[in-house]
Amino acid sequence: EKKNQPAADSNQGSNEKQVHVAMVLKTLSSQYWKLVAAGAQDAAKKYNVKLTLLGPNAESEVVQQVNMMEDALTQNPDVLAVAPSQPPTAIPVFQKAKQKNIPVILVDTDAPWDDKATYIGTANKDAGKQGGEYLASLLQKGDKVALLEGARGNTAMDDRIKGAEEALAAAGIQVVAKQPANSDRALGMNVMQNILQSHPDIKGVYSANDEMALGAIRALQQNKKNIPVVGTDAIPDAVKAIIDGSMAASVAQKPYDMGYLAVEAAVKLAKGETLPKYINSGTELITKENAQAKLDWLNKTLSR
Amino acid sequence: MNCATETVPAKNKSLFSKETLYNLGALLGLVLLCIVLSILSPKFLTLDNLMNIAGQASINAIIAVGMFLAILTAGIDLSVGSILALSTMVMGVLNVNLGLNPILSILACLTLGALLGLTNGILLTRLNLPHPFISTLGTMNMARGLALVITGAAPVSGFPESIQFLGAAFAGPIPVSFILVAVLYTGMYFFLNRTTIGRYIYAVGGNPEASRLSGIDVKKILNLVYTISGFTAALAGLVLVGRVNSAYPLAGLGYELDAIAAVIIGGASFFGGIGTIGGTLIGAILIAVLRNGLNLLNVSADWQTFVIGAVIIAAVYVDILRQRAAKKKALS
Amino acid sequence: MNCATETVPAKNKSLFSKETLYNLGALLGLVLLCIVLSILSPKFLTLDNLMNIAGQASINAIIAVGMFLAILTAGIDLSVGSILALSTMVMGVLNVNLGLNPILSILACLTLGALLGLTNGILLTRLNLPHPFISTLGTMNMARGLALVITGAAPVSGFPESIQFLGAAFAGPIPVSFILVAVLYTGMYFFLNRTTIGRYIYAVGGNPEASRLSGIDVKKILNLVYTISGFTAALAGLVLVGRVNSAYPLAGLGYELDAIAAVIIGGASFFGGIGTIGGTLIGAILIAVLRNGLNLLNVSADWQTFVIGAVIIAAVYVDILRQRAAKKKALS
Amino acid sequence: MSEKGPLLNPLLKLKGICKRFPGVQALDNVDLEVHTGEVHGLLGENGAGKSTLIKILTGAHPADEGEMYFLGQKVEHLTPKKARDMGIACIYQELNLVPHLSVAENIFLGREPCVNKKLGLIDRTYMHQRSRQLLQELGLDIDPGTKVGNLGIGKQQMVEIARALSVNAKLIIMDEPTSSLSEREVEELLNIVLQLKSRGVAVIYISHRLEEIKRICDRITVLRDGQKVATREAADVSIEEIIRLMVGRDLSEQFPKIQIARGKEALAVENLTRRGVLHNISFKAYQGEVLGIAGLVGSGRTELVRAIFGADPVDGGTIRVFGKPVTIRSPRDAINAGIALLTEDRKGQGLILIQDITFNTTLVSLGRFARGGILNVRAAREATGKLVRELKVRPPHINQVVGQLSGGNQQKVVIGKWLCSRARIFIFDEPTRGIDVGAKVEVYNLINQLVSSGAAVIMVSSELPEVLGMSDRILVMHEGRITAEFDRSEANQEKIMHAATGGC
Ligand SMILES: Nc1ncnc2c1ncn2[C@@H]1O[C@H](COP(=O)(O)OP(=O)(O)OP(=O)(O)O)[C@@H](O)[C@H]1O
Ligand SMILES: Nc1ncnc2c1ncn2[C@@H]1O[C@H](COP(=O)(O)OP(=O)(O)OP(=O)(O)O)[C@@H](O)[C@H]1O
Ligand SMILES: O[C@@H]1[C@H](O)[C@H](O)CO[C@H]1O
Ligand SMILES: [Mg+2]
Ligand SMILES: [Mg+2]
Repeated sequence: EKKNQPAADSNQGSNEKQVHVAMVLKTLSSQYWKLVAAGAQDAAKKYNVKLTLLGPNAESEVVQQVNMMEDALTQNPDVLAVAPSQPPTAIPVFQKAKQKNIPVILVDTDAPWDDKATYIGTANKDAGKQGGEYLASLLQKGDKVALLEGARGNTAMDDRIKGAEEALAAAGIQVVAKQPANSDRALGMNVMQNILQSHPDIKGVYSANDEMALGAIRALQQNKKNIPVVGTDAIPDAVKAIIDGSMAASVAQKPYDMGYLAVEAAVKLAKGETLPKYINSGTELITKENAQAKLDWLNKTLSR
Repeated sequence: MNCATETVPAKNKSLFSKETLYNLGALLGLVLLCIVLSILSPKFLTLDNLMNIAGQASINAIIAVGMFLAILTAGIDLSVGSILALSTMVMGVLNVNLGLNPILSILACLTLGALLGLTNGILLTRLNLPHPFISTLGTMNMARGLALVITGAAPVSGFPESIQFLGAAFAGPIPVSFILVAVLYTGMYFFLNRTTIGRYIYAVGGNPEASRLSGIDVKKILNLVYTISGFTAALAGLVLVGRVNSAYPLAGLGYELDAIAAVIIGGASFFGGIGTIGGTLIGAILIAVLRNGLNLLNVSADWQTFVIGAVIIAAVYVDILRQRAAKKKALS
Repeated sequence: MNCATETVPAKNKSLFSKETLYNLGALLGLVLLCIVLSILSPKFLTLDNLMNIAGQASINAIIAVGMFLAILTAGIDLSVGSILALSTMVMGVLNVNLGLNPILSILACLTLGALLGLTNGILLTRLNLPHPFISTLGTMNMARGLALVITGAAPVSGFPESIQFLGAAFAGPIPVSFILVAVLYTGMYFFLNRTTIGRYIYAVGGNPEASRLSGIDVKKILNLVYTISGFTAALAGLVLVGRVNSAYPLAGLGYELDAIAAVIIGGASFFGGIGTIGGTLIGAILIAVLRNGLNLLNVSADWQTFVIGAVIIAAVYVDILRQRAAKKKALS
Repeated sequence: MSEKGPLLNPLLKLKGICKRFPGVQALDNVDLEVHTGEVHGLLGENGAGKSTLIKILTGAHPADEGEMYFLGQKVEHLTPKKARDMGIACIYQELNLVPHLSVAENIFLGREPCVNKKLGLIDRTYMHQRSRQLLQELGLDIDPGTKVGNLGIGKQQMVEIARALSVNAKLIIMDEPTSSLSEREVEELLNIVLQLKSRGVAVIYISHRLEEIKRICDRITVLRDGQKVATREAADVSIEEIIRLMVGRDLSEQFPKIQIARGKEALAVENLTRRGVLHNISFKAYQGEVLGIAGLVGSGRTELVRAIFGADPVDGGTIRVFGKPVTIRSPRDAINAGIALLTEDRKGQGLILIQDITFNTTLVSLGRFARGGILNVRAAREATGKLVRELKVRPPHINQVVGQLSGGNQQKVVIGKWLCSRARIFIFDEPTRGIDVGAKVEVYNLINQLVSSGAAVIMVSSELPEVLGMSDRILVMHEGRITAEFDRSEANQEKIMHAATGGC
């Protein structure tokens, strides 16, 4: 997991003045974001960085997030790292940061701002492609599938859906239904139940995040339908589902690495180094083969 | 006098239609909606789909029972969604993580829900907070916070059959959750209309001061009302856990609005004392039917939001028109 | 008769402390909170941070003006968040996508907001929907749906200085948005206490029937109230757009709760007729201070949710205690 | 009066007015003529249609049929505003004030004086001056800034009156204005009515107090079951005749007092104290006795009975019921001790207006109609049916919504509620407020039944004739103290008034 840490820096960090990194995420109230936080905290320990972690209680709290960035800036950190819920809304604060000469790192979700120090995260469209391709590989040309979107305006998830659509189209697979389930399990189940009414003949499902995928799987099981469901994020419950065979696969992002790399990058910036505009934290397709290993690692990382 | 006596039967009727037949208005709206949908989508009237609706309506329907009581006493309970989340999360931790026996875990879940409800009641009756809106807004946040804290936002899953039963099992084609709804509402109907406590709840809603001066312990009644509301929220939580075989800390987010909508569409008044439990059930079903129908018609999510708003207003308006008509009839 | 006169002043006093000093209660809560925070965090009392709070409070404070009027007339407006979203999205499309002149775009935004508010009023006064809760719940969904539809959920950004002014500009250290708040509240205070229409709003809230019999056009007043509420929502939208230099369809989600909380913490009553605009402002500031403080203290998000709930209750409870004390004093 | 009255054409003319409410023909083809400078009495039993007629000619309710002429002009699509602008002012039967607004604001509600009409800037100083003036004309010294909600019901009524006077109206309607006033205030009001008359203002005066009617009215019109029975010159009709017209039959005597041997002590109050309101109040009430409590508005009578009943907290004092000391902290305690309180404000404190008669009559004693908390609805309905017949509630439907009953019938329902509970000590606060003569006698007979069945009755009343007519013993209160006690034989108006004013 952490193979891509440059060992060189590790011993130096300590003897300089402590670097202060303020990190504002979309929310801290979900496992995905706890993993980002965990990565950041580990890196902070390693490089003796003062880390301020903030995030509203839901990804929909856009202005709350903006307020948190402001509140973070009042503490004059050396670097600001942000995962913007609505990318454009963050830019005015980024400008403020720039005036204060505080470099800005984007995490998990990119924003249209040229002065960013770097964006560290998944190439969401590719992630969607990856999921779509795998789903296609399990189906025949002409089969019908359904897509589950995230909450409206969640650009990261929208990109994944786009990617998946392309991959599926390329494989000659038909998308007959596309509904958002707002990353909510219960809603995912309802939506899938209803989709099954109008399209009893679907052969597969791709979901932009695992919560919805797991809900969809309940609806399928209830209808005694055993068709492949591919999700995104590989959260523990999803990985368990992959192990017990009820879920086909999940495109894992690497939230832990995002957090870790972000702090690492912050330390470099503090030293005046410059960074590439985009650092791909990479993805990993989780299937039956590698699921157990992933689960063990997740449990280890999340259990503290 | 004779002009009065002649029309007496008419009066009783018009009177009833105002009081007990309130729900008929919502019913009318529901029927209209169903007709439209069954014309637009052949899938709508299939047994299979109707059972889906039954299942999907049940969670909101169960929460709406408590919400109805709160609104009947001129109050409100914003904390239902959070209570649902916290009590199911606790059950999850007890049962899945700590291996507590399922039945005990279920009891813990329901008891916790009731206690959280009682807390709302006490904040209202002992601290005399001005309106339950404020106290339940407070507990709404507190309970949500705790639900997130206890597992650090991690969902809990892998519940035994026994716990999933209410939400996942079927009796023939009928979801057990809907049978639960039927039982719950029948019981409530009886409780509200045939028991002293039920009457007292209506009385307190209609005029708290007069109730107090008639010897009713208003505070006790209000505590009871909010305790029930917390209990039904937890009960709905059990169903949700059964449906998705997991408890998660953000469960029930925003459910209060759906429940309130069900109660109001069902003809209850925010000023207390008026409304019927039957109307609330119809309101809950109407909302579920609407969501289901729009999905069947594959209406884009954005337009769905719009249509739901429009139908909520339409459904209530139909009721107004019906009442006007009833009045006219009573007069002529 | 002098027997009677003696009692009047005494009553009078206790009365004042009950009516106009209502907000003092919230004020007390606010002061306590500030003291605690400035002890816990050195950053809190810095000019820089106080100005942050001023900016962060402004959006909710502006929305709360309309919400206060709605609640003052024993109503509510759930649609403020959606109105904010729709009117700013329309402005965005007009200005950014279609290149309409900024001033006209702003006017369009505010007019649309007012019209949407008027719609709420008309639903209430002409269709006679039972309670604004239901009509505004409907428009809340309808407006949100439209806000999503017009750009297919895409946000709009890149507004000119002139449009960003209200939300982004500063007068010295003071955010323009807060100056706007100051002006708005002063104007409202004057309007509500010194003009006939203002008093009619209180009258309609206190006793609609008596108002009607006194020749007040109750429906006109209610239409006005909801129009203002729509207008202030759109105005808050302008500030939000300025703050984040973009309009997005999910903007304002759940803002109604914050606004209602501000109004109730400020001492208004859900049953209408009681409350002061000053109290509402204090309520809005209190909420902003709380959120800001918790961020400065780096409280974990999950616990923040919990604490916010607890403080909302505490703030109101402090007021209750103060009133009790005041009453005791008035009696002895 | 008689020579000018009918000759010149009337100020107000109603022709064939009909109004129907669901199930009730409230008004059935009613004609009415009122002349300038005339005080026109409008009488009728509870539910006869008086208030409905009033509401029609102030535009509060639309009429179903009929025509209205004012100053010879046909009036159509009348609204409250229009009526007021034409010069019609009204004091409605149920208070129509905004509790959270000040006295001055209530007096001028809807027609505030402005310093700047366009901006609608209120001229507060003028408003307060004028209000103080108006109130003083009524012999009241209330600060115009006081919130109306903090005034006792009596003072609120006076504010209503001040409001009606403040419009220089051609026609002033008073629907039972004196029902919640004390003797003194009634005097003030009657004088004012006569002043108005001399100024050529017409007054429609509704009251169930016939001696008032006889004193001030020039002509009277009597309604029965929504129909006009007669219009007469007041001078030409005796009270007995008026009663016959109203009730449709003869009424034996107004105060059918019966004498019963005083039984043993039922209620003993000692040193009851409530800071600022009640001071060391001590008295006893006995079985078979009617104990009257007289006093001016604000003298603390209501506060006293509320305190006894556990409705308000007390700061000291002890209470014995049938010799046993009891601690009463809540109305429930009082009810369990066998005490019943009929509050003076029946709408606000006595009834659940949106519920039906059965619901209200059985509320206190619901336990009696239930086994293990489960209601026997049939039993409740039968008991209510019996009460409704005994009390002659009109219309006699046990599932009638109480809010739609006329004032008097509402009071009968409240009485029914307490008859249903098995109380032994009945405290009536203004028991006949707003009740017609016929019904009053019924209430008095009920009181007689109660005492002869061994119950004790305490009757707070602002109607001295009633107190004198029905009480065996009379307590007089002034500023929260009992200032005198009279036996039936020794009591009279003068003595009571003197004690009630505490000599001031
Ligand atoms: N809003 C209403 N809805 C239905 N019925 C009503 C309504 N208002 C009055 N009524 C009925 O109309 C009839 C006349 O009522 P009204 O109040 O005019 O009587 P009243 O003569 O004023 O009696 P009281 O002397 O008790 O005031 C009564 O039977 C009453 O029940
Ligand atoms: N709800 C209330 N709030 C404030 N003051 C009140 C209230 N009710 C009564 N008062 C005041 O308390 C004093 C005693 O009122 P109370 O009603 O006991 O007098 P009363 O002798 O019963 O006369 P009446 O009941 O006819 O007004 C009066 O000054 C009255 O104005
Ligand atoms: O962008 C984030 C993450 O990528 C993860 O999918 C959780 O939800 C989305 O909003
Ligand atoms: Mg009347
Ligand atoms: Mg009294």
